[in-house]
Amino acid sequence: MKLRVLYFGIVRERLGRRGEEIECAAGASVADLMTLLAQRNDIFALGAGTIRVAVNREYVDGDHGLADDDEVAIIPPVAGGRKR
Amino acid sequence: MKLRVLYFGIVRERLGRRGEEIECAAGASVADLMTLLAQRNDIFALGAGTIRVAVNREYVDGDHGLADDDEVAIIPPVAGGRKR
Amino acid sequence: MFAIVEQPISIQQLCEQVGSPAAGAIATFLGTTRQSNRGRRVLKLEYEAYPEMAVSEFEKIAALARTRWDLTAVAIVHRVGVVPLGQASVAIAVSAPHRREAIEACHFCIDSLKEVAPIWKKEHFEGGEVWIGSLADCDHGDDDSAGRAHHHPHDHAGGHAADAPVDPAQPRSRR
Amino acid sequence: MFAIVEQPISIQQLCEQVGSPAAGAIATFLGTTRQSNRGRRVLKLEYEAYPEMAVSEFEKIAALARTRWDLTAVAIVHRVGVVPLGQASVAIAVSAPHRREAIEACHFCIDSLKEVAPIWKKEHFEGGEVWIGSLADCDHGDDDSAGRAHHHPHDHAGGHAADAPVDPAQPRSRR
Repeated sequence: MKLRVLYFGIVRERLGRRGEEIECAAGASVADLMTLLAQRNDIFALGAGTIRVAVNREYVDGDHGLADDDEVAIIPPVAGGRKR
Repeated sequence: MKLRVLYFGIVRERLGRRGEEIECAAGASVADLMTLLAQRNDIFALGAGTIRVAVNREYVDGDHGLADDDEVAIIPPVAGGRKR
Repeated sequence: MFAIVEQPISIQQLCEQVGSPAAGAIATFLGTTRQSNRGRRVLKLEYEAYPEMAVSEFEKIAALARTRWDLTAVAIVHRVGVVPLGQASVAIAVSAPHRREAIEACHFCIDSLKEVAPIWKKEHFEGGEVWIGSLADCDHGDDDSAGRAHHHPHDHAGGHAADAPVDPAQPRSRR
Repeated sequence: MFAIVEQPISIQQLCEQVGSPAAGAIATFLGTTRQSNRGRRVLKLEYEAYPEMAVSEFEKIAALARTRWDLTAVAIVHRVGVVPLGQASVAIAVSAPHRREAIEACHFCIDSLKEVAPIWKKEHFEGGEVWIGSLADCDHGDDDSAGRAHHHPHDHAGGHAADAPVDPAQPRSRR
Protein backbone atom coordinates (compact mmCIF):
# COMPACT_ATOMS: atom_id res chain seq x y z
CA MET A 1 0.00 0.00 0.00
CA LYS A 2 1.02 3.61 -0.56
CA LEU A 3 1.37 6.14 2.28
CA ARG A 4 1.83 9.90 2.10
CA VAL A 5 4.41 10.64 4.80
CA LEU A 6 4.87 14.24 6.01
CA TYR A 7 7.92 15.67 7.79
CA PHE A 8 8.08 18.78 9.96
CA GLY A 9 10.54 20.81 11.98
CA ILE A 10 13.89 19.23 12.69
CA VAL A 11 12.98 16.03 10.82
CA ARG A 12 12.00 17.94 7.68
CA GLU A 13 15.16 19.96 7.93
CA ARG A 14 17.47 16.97 8.40
CA LEU A 15 15.84 15.01 5.61
CA GLY A 16 15.71 18.02 3.34
CA ARG A 17 12.11 17.39 2.26
CA ARG A 18 8.56 18.04 3.42
CA GLY A 19 7.31 14.55 2.69
CA GLU A 20 7.28 11.62 0.30
CA GLU A 21 5.28 8.62 -0.83
CA ILE A 22 6.33 5.39 0.82
CA GLU A 23 5.36 1.86 -0.22
CA CYS A 24 4.60 -0.37 2.71
CA ALA A 25 3.41 -3.93 3.12
CA ALA A 26 -0.35 -4.28 3.52
CA GLY A 27 -1.30 -4.60 7.19
CA ALA A 28 1.71 -2.63 8.41
CA SER A 29 1.36 -0.74 11.68
CA VAL A 30 2.75 2.66 12.59
CA ALA A 31 5.54 0.88 14.48
CA ASP A 32 6.40 -1.08 11.32
CA LEU A 33 6.63 2.14 9.34
CA MET A 34 8.88 3.72 11.99
CA THR A 35 11.18 0.69 11.85
CA LEU A 36 11.35 1.06 8.07
CA LEU A 37 12.13 4.79 8.37
CA ALA A 38 14.77 4.17 11.07
CA GLN A 39 16.58 1.84 8.67
CA ARG A 40 16.74 4.61 6.10
CA ASN A 41 17.82 7.53 8.30
CA ASP A 42 19.16 7.58 11.83
CA ILE A 43 17.13 10.66 12.80
CA PHE A 44 14.15 8.34 13.26
CA ALA A 45 16.17 6.05 15.52
CA LEU A 46 17.47 9.07 17.42
CA GLY A 47 13.96 10.44 17.88
CA ALA A 48 12.34 7.12 18.73
CA GLY A 49 11.43 8.22 22.26
CA THR A 50 10.15 11.64 21.35
CA ILE A 51 8.58 11.41 17.90
CA ARG A 52 4.81 11.09 17.77
CA VAL A 53 2.80 10.02 14.74
CA ALA A 54 -0.50 11.32 13.39
CA VAL A 55 -2.51 9.42 10.82
CA ASN A 56 -5.04 11.44 8.88
CA ARG A 57 -4.49 14.30 11.35
CA GLU A 58 -5.12 12.31 14.52
CA TYR A 59 -2.46 11.22 16.99
CA VAL A 60 -2.17 7.40 17.02
CA ASP A 61 -0.17 4.76 18.89
CA GLY A 62 2.46 2.46 17.43
CA ASP A 63 0.04 -0.43 17.02
CA HIS A 64 -2.34 1.61 14.87
CA GLY A 65 -2.89 -0.21 11.58
CA LEU A 66 -2.17 1.75 8.41
CA ALA A 67 -4.35 1.78 5.30
CA ASP A 68 -3.68 2.60 1.69
CA ASP A 69 -3.49 6.34 0.98
CA ASP A 70 -3.15 7.29 4.67
CA GLU A 71 -1.59 10.66 5.44
CA VAL A 72 1.08 9.87 8.03
CA ALA A 73 2.71 12.82 9.79
CA ILE A 74 5.95 12.43 11.70
CA ILE A 75 5.63 14.77 14.69
CA PRO A 76 8.88 15.64 16.44
CA PRO A 77 8.53 17.34 19.85
CA VAL A 78 6.23 20.33 19.47
CA ALA A 79 7.12 23.92 20.31
CA GLY A 80 5.54 24.02 23.73
CA GLY A 81 5.40 20.44 24.87
CA ARG A 82 7.24 19.12 27.88
CA LYS A 83 5.43 15.79 28.31
CA ARG A 84 5.24 13.45 25.37
CA MET B 1 -12.52 71.14 61.85
CA LYS B 2 -13.68 71.15 58.26
CA LEU B 3 -14.04 67.96 56.17
CA ARG B 4 -14.61 67.59 52.44
CA VAL B 5 -17.12 64.75 52.18
CA LEU B 6 -17.65 63.02 48.81
CA TYR B 7 -20.68 60.96 47.74
CA PHE B 8 -20.86 58.35 45.00
CA GLY B 9 -23.30 56.00 43.37
CA ILE B 10 -26.59 55.42 45.13
CA VAL B 11 -25.64 57.76 48.01
CA ARG B 12 -24.81 60.62 45.63
CA GLU B 13 -28.03 59.97 43.77
CA ARG B 14 -30.24 59.89 46.89
CA LEU B 15 -28.62 62.99 48.37
CA GLY B 16 -28.65 64.79 45.04
CA ARG B 17 -25.10 66.05 45.40
CA ARG B 18 -21.52 64.92 44.79
CA GLY B 19 -20.20 66.20 48.09
CA GLU B 20 -20.16 68.96 50.65
CA GLU B 21 -18.11 70.57 53.40
CA ILE B 22 -18.99 69.37 56.86
CA GLU B 23 -17.98 70.94 60.19
CA CYS B 24 -17.04 68.39 62.79
CA ALA B 25 -15.71 68.54 66.34
CA ALA B 26 -11.94 68.31 66.61
CA GLY B 27 -10.85 64.75 67.40
CA ALA B 28 -13.90 63.18 65.75
CA SER B 29 -13.49 59.68 64.33
CA VAL B 30 -14.95 58.25 61.13
CA ALA B 31 -17.62 56.57 63.27
CA ASP B 32 -18.53 59.95 64.79
CA LEU B 33 -18.93 61.43 61.32
CA MET B 34 -21.12 58.52 60.22
CA THR B 35 -23.34 59.05 63.28
CA LEU B 36 -23.65 62.71 62.36
CA LEU B 37 -24.53 61.86 58.75
CA ALA B 38 -27.07 59.22 59.85
CA GLN B 39 -28.87 61.88 61.86
CA ARG B 40 -29.19 64.00 58.76
CA ASN B 41 -30.28 61.37 56.24
CA ASP B 42 -31.52 57.83 56.71
CA ILE B 43 -29.55 56.48 53.78
CA PHE B 44 -26.49 56.45 56.02
CA ALA B 45 -28.36 54.49 58.68
CA LEU B 46 -29.70 52.14 56.02
CA GLY B 47 -26.22 51.56 54.61
CA ALA B 48 -24.48 51.24 57.97
CA GLY B 49 -23.48 47.63 57.35
CA THR B 50 -22.33 48.06 53.78
CA ILE B 51 -20.88 51.56 53.46
CA ARG B 52 -17.10 51.84 53.63
CA VAL B 53 -15.17 55.06 54.17
CA ALA B 54 -11.95 56.28 52.57
CA VAL B 55 -9.97 59.15 54.02
CA ASN B 56 -7.58 60.85 51.64
CA ARG B 57 -8.12 57.97 49.19
CA GLU B 58 -7.33 55.12 51.59
CA TYR B 59 -9.90 52.78 53.13
CA VAL B 60 -10.06 53.30 56.90
CA ASP B 61 -11.90 51.81 59.88
CA GLY B 62 -14.50 53.51 62.02
CA ASP B 63 -12.02 54.39 64.76
CA HIS B 64 -9.77 56.29 62.33
CA GLY B 65 -9.26 59.81 63.65
CA LEU B 66 -10.16 62.63 61.28
CA ALA B 67 -8.07 65.76 60.72
CA ASP B 68 -8.89 69.20 59.41
CA ASP B 69 -9.23 69.36 55.61
CA ASP B 70 -9.46 65.56 55.21
CA GLU B 71 -11.11 64.27 52.05
CA VAL B 72 -13.67 61.75 53.29
CA ALA B 73 -15.31 59.53 50.68
CA ILE B 74 -18.50 57.62 51.46
CA ILE B 75 -18.14 54.33 49.56
CA PRO B 76 -21.36 52.36 49.05
CA PRO B 77 -20.93 48.76 47.87
CA VAL B 78 -18.75 48.76 44.76
CA ALA B 79 -19.70 47.37 41.36
CA GLY B 80 -18.03 44.01 41.71
CA GLY B 81 -17.77 43.41 45.41
CA ARG B 82 -19.45 40.59 47.23
CA LYS B 83 -17.54 40.68 50.50
CA ARG B 84 -17.32 43.87 52.43
CA MET C 1 -0.92 52.19 32.60
CA PHE C 2 -3.58 52.88 35.26
CA ALA C 3 -6.51 54.99 34.24
CA ILE C 4 -10.19 55.85 34.39
CA VAL C 5 -11.36 56.70 30.88
CA GLU C 6 -14.58 57.91 29.30
CA GLN C 7 -13.95 56.48 25.84
CA PRO C 8 -13.99 52.91 24.49
CA ILE C 9 -11.03 50.84 25.67
CA SER C 10 -8.54 49.63 23.06
CA ILE C 11 -7.25 46.18 24.00
CA GLN C 12 -4.66 46.46 21.23
CA GLN C 13 -3.23 49.60 22.80
CA LEU C 14 -3.23 48.03 26.25
CA CYS C 15 -1.29 45.02 24.96
CA GLU C 16 1.21 47.33 23.30
CA GLN C 17 1.66 49.15 26.60
CA VAL C 18 2.60 46.00 28.51
CA GLY C 19 4.37 44.30 25.61
CA SER C 20 8.13 44.01 25.89
CA PRO C 21 10.92 41.89 24.44
CA ALA C 22 11.38 40.68 28.03
CA ALA C 23 7.86 39.24 28.10
CA GLY C 24 6.92 35.84 26.70
CA ALA C 25 3.26 36.12 27.63
CA ILE C 26 0.49 38.68 27.87
CA ALA C 27 -2.74 37.77 29.63
CA THR C 28 -5.67 40.11 29.35
CA PHE C 29 -9.12 40.34 30.82
CA LEU C 30 -12.03 42.36 29.46
CA GLY C 31 -15.25 42.81 31.40
CA THR C 32 -18.06 43.42 28.93
CA THR C 33 -21.68 44.46 29.23
CA ARG C 34 -24.03 41.51 29.17
CA GLN C 35 -27.53 41.68 27.75
CA SER C 36 -29.09 39.87 30.67
CA ASN C 37 -28.50 39.67 34.39
CA ARG C 38 -30.68 37.63 36.76
CA GLY C 39 -33.27 37.31 34.07
CA ARG C 40 -33.47 41.06 33.52
CA ARG C 41 -32.97 42.35 30.00
CA VAL C 42 -30.14 44.86 30.36
CA LEU C 43 -30.31 47.93 28.14
CA LYS C 44 -27.03 49.56 29.16
CA LEU C 45 -24.66 49.89 32.08
CA GLU C 46 -23.51 53.14 33.57
CA TYR C 47 -20.33 53.35 35.64
CA GLU C 48 -19.28 55.98 38.12
CA ALA C 49 -15.85 56.16 39.74
CA TYR C 50 -13.93 58.01 42.41
CA PRO C 51 -11.20 58.42 39.83
CA GLU C 52 -8.22 59.53 41.94
CA MET C 53 -8.72 56.75 44.47
CA ALA C 54 -9.56 54.17 41.79
CA VAL C 55 -6.25 54.81 40.03
CA SER C 56 -4.47 54.61 43.36
CA GLU C 57 -6.16 51.25 44.07
CA PHE C 58 -5.18 49.98 40.60
CA GLU C 59 -1.56 50.85 41.39
CA LYS C 60 -1.75 49.03 44.73
CA ILE C 61 -3.28 45.94 43.12
CA ALA C 62 -0.50 45.86 40.52
CA ALA C 63 2.19 46.37 43.16
CA LEU C 64 0.78 43.51 45.21
CA ALA C 65 0.64 41.26 42.14
CA ARG C 66 4.30 42.03 41.47
CA THR C 67 5.23 40.80 44.93
CA ARG C 68 3.57 37.46 44.18
CA TRP C 69 4.54 36.82 40.56
CA ASP C 70 7.46 37.66 38.31
CA LEU C 71 5.82 40.22 36.02
CA THR C 72 7.04 42.53 33.30
CA ALA C 73 4.22 45.09 33.27
CA VAL C 74 0.62 45.62 34.36
CA ALA C 75 -2.04 47.90 32.90
CA ILE C 76 -5.51 48.46 34.34
CA VAL C 77 -8.14 50.68 32.75
CA HIS C 78 -11.77 51.19 33.73
CA ARG C 79 -14.31 53.04 31.65
CA VAL C 80 -16.96 55.30 33.20
CA GLY C 81 -20.20 56.67 31.84
CA VAL C 82 -22.60 54.67 29.72
CA VAL C 83 -21.12 51.45 28.32
CA PRO C 84 -23.28 49.96 25.56
CA LEU C 85 -24.02 46.23 25.36
CA GLY C 86 -21.06 44.08 24.36
CA GLN C 87 -18.46 46.79 25.02
CA ALA C 88 -15.72 46.60 27.63
CA SER C 89 -16.07 48.44 30.92
CA VAL C 90 -12.77 47.21 32.35
CA ALA C 91 -9.56 45.89 30.85
CA ILE C 92 -6.48 44.39 32.46
CA ALA C 93 -3.28 43.39 30.69
CA VAL C 94 -0.39 41.64 32.41
CA SER C 95 2.87 40.70 30.75
CA ALA C 96 5.44 38.30 32.19
CA PRO C 97 8.36 36.18 31.07
CA HIS C 98 6.20 33.06 31.44
CA ARG C 99 2.55 32.30 30.81
CA ARG C 100 1.43 30.91 34.14
CA GLU C 101 2.54 34.06 35.96
CA ALA C 102 0.80 36.35 33.48
CA ILE C 103 -2.49 34.44 33.63
CA GLU C 104 -2.59 33.99 37.41
CA ALA C 105 -1.67 37.62 38.05
CA CYS C 106 -4.31 38.82 35.58
CA HIS C 107 -6.91 36.73 37.40
CA PHE C 108 -5.77 38.13 40.73
CA CYS C 109 -5.94 41.72 39.43
CA ILE C 110 -9.52 41.48 38.18
CA ASP C 111 -10.68 39.72 41.37
CA SER C 112 -9.00 42.39 43.50
CA LEU C 113 -10.33 45.22 41.41
CA LYS C 114 -13.89 43.94 41.80
CA GLU C 115 -13.42 43.87 45.58
CA VAL C 116 -11.80 47.20 46.24
CA ALA C 117 -11.99 49.63 43.32
CA PRO C 118 -14.28 52.56 44.19
CA ILE C 119 -16.38 52.16 41.06
CA TRP C 120 -20.15 51.85 40.94
CA LYS C 121 -22.36 50.27 38.34
CA LYS C 122 -25.92 51.20 37.57
CA GLU C 123 -27.82 48.70 35.52
CA HIS C 124 -30.51 50.09 33.25
CA PHE C 125 -32.81 47.23 32.43
CA GLU C 126 -36.19 46.78 30.83
CA GLY C 127 -38.52 48.21 33.43
CA GLY C 128 -36.11 49.96 35.74
CA GLU C 129 -32.63 50.68 36.98
CA VAL C 130 -30.57 49.65 39.98
CA TRP C 131 -27.19 50.32 41.55
CA ILE C 132 -25.53 46.90 41.51
CA GLY C 133 -24.45 45.66 44.93
CA SER C 134 -26.14 48.49 46.74
CA LEU C 135 -28.74 48.75 49.46
CA ALA C 136 -31.61 48.54 47.02
CA ASP C 137 -30.06 45.72 45.03
CA CYS C 138 -31.46 42.71 46.79
CA ASP C 139 -28.73 40.11 46.62
CA HIS C 140 -25.46 41.98 46.20
CA GLY C 141 -24.93 41.08 42.61
CA ASP C 142 -21.68 40.91 40.79
CA ASP C 143 -20.55 39.43 37.54
CA ASP C 144 -20.34 36.01 39.11
CA SER C 145 -23.64 35.98 40.91
CA ALA C 146 -26.09 35.31 38.12
CA GLY C 147 -25.95 31.57 38.60
CA ARG C 148 -27.36 31.79 42.11
CA ALA C 149 -29.53 34.88 41.65
CA HIS C 150 -33.24 35.01 42.30
CA HIS C 151 -35.63 36.18 39.68
CA HIS C 152 -37.80 39.07 40.72
CA PRO C 153 -40.93 40.08 38.96
CA HIS C 154 -40.55 43.63 37.80
CA ASP C 155 -42.64 46.39 36.38
CA HIS C 156 -42.71 46.02 32.61
CA ALA C 157 -45.22 48.80 32.34
CA GLY C 158 -42.44 51.35 32.66
CA GLY C 159 -40.99 53.31 35.51
CA HIS C 160 -38.86 51.51 38.05
CA ALA C 161 -38.72 47.96 39.27
CA ALA C 162 -40.46 47.13 42.49
CA ASP C 163 -37.24 45.82 44.01
CA ALA C 164 -35.18 48.81 42.99
CA PRO C 165 -37.04 51.99 43.74
CA VAL C 166 -35.30 55.11 42.51
CA ASP C 167 -36.76 58.50 43.21
CA PRO C 168 -37.28 60.23 39.88
CA ALA C 169 -36.91 63.56 41.62
CA GLN C 170 -33.27 62.77 42.31
CA PRO C 171 -30.74 63.61 39.65
CA ARG C 172 -29.33 60.76 37.58
CA SER C 173 -25.66 60.14 37.17
CA ARG C 174 -24.07 62.40 34.64
CA ARG C 175 -20.84 60.44 34.39
CA MET D 1 -12.07 31.32 14.91
CA PHE D 2 -9.35 28.66 14.52
CA ALA D 3 -6.51 29.45 12.17
CA ILE D 4 -2.86 29.29 11.24
CA VAL D 5 -1.82 32.67 9.85
CA GLU D 6 1.31 34.15 8.30
CA GLN D 7 0.60 37.74 9.25
CA PRO D 8 0.69 39.59 12.58
CA ILE D 9 -2.18 38.64 14.88
CA SER D 10 -4.73 41.32 15.79
CA ILE D 11 -5.89 40.86 19.37
CA GLN D 12 -8.56 43.48 18.79
CA GLN D 13 -10.02 41.45 15.94
CA LEU D 14 -9.88 38.26 18.01
CA CYS D 15 -11.76 39.92 20.86
CA GLU D 16 -14.38 41.15 18.41
CA GLN D 17 -14.78 37.60 17.11
CA VAL D 18 -15.56 36.16 20.55
CA GLY D 19 -17.38 39.21 21.87
CA SER D 20 -21.12 38.88 22.31
CA PRO D 21 -23.89 40.55 24.28
CA ALA D 22 -24.21 37.17 26.03
CA ALA D 23 -20.63 37.39 27.34
CA GLY D 24 -19.65 39.30 30.46
CA ALA D 25 -15.97 38.45 30.19
CA ILE D 26 -13.27 37.93 27.59
CA ALA D 27 -9.96 36.40 28.66
CA THR D 28 -7.10 36.41 26.20
CA PHE D 29 -3.62 35.02 26.08
CA LEU D 30 -0.82 36.18 23.79
CA GLY D 31 2.45 34.29 23.51
CA THR D 32 5.16 36.71 22.47
CA THR D 33 8.76 36.38 21.36
CA ARG D 34 11.20 36.94 24.19
CA GLN D 35 14.64 38.42 23.71
CA SER D 36 16.35 35.86 25.88
CA ASN D 37 15.89 32.19 26.67
CA ARG D 38 18.19 30.17 28.93
CA GLY D 39 20.71 32.96 28.80
CA ARG D 40 20.77 32.98 25.00
CA ARG D 41 20.13 36.26 23.23
CA VAL D 42 17.25 35.46 20.88
CA LEU D 43 17.25 37.21 17.50
CA LYS D 44 13.98 35.87 16.15
CA LEU D 45 11.68 32.87 16.31
CA GLU D 46 10.50 30.90 13.35
CA TYR D 47 7.38 28.73 13.54
CA GLU D 48 6.33 25.87 11.34
CA ALA D 49 2.96 24.13 11.50
CA TYR D 50 1.08 21.17 10.13
CA PRO D 51 -1.75 23.57 9.44
CA GLU D 52 -4.68 21.24 8.75
CA MET D 53 -4.03 19.16 11.85
CA ALA D 54 -3.19 22.21 13.98
CA VAL D 55 -6.59 23.76 13.21
CA SER D 56 -8.26 20.44 13.94
CA GLU D 57 -6.45 20.27 17.31
CA PHE D 58 -7.51 23.85 18.10
CA GLU D 59 -11.12 22.83 17.46
CA LYS D 60 -10.77 19.80 19.73
CA ILE D 61 -9.21 21.88 22.51
CA ALA D 62 -12.07 24.39 22.30
CA ALA D 63 -14.68 21.62 22.27
CA LEU D 64 -13.11 20.05 25.36
CA ALA D 65 -13.01 23.43 27.12
CA ARG D 66 -16.72 23.86 26.39
CA THR D 67 -17.48 20.59 28.15
CA ARG D 68 -15.75 21.88 31.29
CA TRP D 69 -16.84 25.52 31.43
CA ASP D 70 -19.86 27.53 30.35
CA LEU D 71 -18.36 29.47 27.44
CA THR D 72 -19.74 31.79 24.81
CA ALA D 73 -17.00 31.55 22.17
CA VAL D 74 -13.39 30.48 21.69
CA ALA D 75 -10.84 31.67 19.13
CA ILE D 76 -7.34 30.27 18.68
CA VAL D 77 -4.83 31.60 16.17
CA HIS D 78 -1.17 30.67 15.68
CA ARG D 79 1.24 32.53 13.46
CA VAL D 80 3.88 30.75 11.38
CA GLY D 81 7.04 31.99 9.71
CA VAL D 82 9.41 34.45 11.31
CA VAL D 83 7.98 36.25 14.35
CA PRO D 84 10.08 39.28 15.35
CA LEU D 85 10.91 40.04 18.99
CA GLY D 86 7.98 41.23 21.07
CA GLN D 87 5.35 40.12 18.57
CA ALA D 88 2.69 37.47 19.21
CA SER D 89 3.09 33.96 17.86
CA VAL D 90 -0.11 32.64 19.39
CA ALA D 91 -3.33 34.20 20.59
CA ILE D 92 -6.33 32.75 22.40
CA ALA D 93 -9.55 34.54 23.23
CA VAL D 94 -12.32 33.01 25.31
CA SER D 95 -15.61 34.70 26.11
CA ALA D 96 -18.05 33.55 28.76
CA PRO D 97 -20.95 34.89 30.79
CA HIS D 98 -18.67 35.02 33.87
CA ARG D 99 -15.04 35.88 34.39
CA ARG D 100 -13.76 32.81 36.22
CA GLU D 101 -14.90 30.52 33.42
CA ALA D 102 -13.32 32.69 30.72
CA ILE D 103 -9.97 32.91 32.53
CA GLU D 104 -9.73 29.25 33.52
CA ALA D 105 -10.74 28.06 30.06
CA CYS D 106 -8.21 30.40 28.43
CA HIS D 107 -5.49 28.99 30.68
CA PHE D 108 -6.57 25.45 29.81
CA CYS D 109 -6.54 26.22 26.07
CA ILE D 110 -3.00 27.60 25.99
CA ASP D 111 -1.68 24.74 28.16
CA SER D 112 -3.36 22.18 25.90
CA LEU D 113 -2.18 23.89 22.75
CA LYS D 114 1.41 23.81 23.97
CA GLU D 115 1.08 20.06 24.58
CA VAL D 116 -0.61 18.89 21.45
CA ALA D 117 -0.60 21.41 18.62
CA PRO D 118 1.64 20.22 15.77
CA ILE D 119 3.65 23.41 15.65
CA TRP D 120 7.41 23.70 15.81
CA LYS D 121 9.58 26.57 16.92
CA LYS D 122 13.10 27.29 15.77
CA GLU D 123 14.99 29.75 17.89
CA HIS D 124 17.57 31.86 16.10
CA PHE D 125 19.93 33.14 18.78
CA GLU D 126 23.25 34.87 18.86
CA GLY D 127 25.63 32.16 17.76
CA GLY D 128 23.25 29.54 16.45
CA GLU D 129 19.80 28.13 16.01
CA VAL D 130 17.86 25.27 17.53
CA TRP D 131 14.50 23.54 17.18
CA ILE D 132 12.96 24.01 20.61
CA GLY D 133 12.04 20.78 22.38
CA SER D 134 13.72 18.62 19.77
CA LEU D 135 16.41 15.99 19.81
CA ALA D 136 19.20 18.53 19.57
CA ASP D 137 17.64 20.87 22.15
CA CYS D 138 19.23 19.62 25.32
CA ASP D 139 16.55 20.04 27.95
CA HIS D 140 13.23 20.09 26.12
CA GLY D 141 12.56 23.76 26.61
CA ASP D 142 9.26 25.51 26.60
CA ASP D 143 8.03 28.87 27.65
CA ASP D 144 7.93 27.80 31.26
CA SER D 145 11.27 26.09 31.47
CA ALA D 146 13.66 28.99 31.64
CA GLY D 147 13.55 29.10 35.40
CA ARG D 148 15.03 25.64 35.70
CA ALA D 149 17.10 25.68 32.52
CA HIS D 150 20.80 25.08 32.45
CA HIS D 151 23.09 27.56 30.84
CA HIS D 152 25.26 26.15 28.13
CA PRO D 153 28.30 27.86 26.79
CA HIS D 154 27.83 28.50 23.14
CA ASP D 155 29.89 29.55 20.22
CA HIS D 156 29.89 33.33 20.08
CA ALA D 157 32.44 33.29 17.26
CA GLY D 158 29.65 32.58 14.77
CA GLY D 159 28.25 29.47 13.20
CA HIS D 160 26.11 27.20 15.35
CA ALA D 161 26.01 26.53 19.04
CA ALA D 162 27.88 23.52 20.32
CA ASP D 163 24.72 22.10 21.90
CA ALA D 164 22.58 22.60 18.84
CA PRO D 165 24.46 21.43 15.77
CA VAL D 166 22.63 22.09 12.54
CA ASP D 167 24.05 20.81 9.31
CA PRO D 168 24.50 23.84 7.05
CA ALA D 169 24.16 21.55 4.06
CA GLN D 170 20.53 20.94 4.98
CA PRO D 171 17.95 23.42 3.74
CA ARG D 172 16.49 25.87 6.25
CA SER D 173 12.80 26.28 6.80
CA ARG D 174 11.12 28.42 4.24
CA ARG D 175 7.88 28.87 6.18
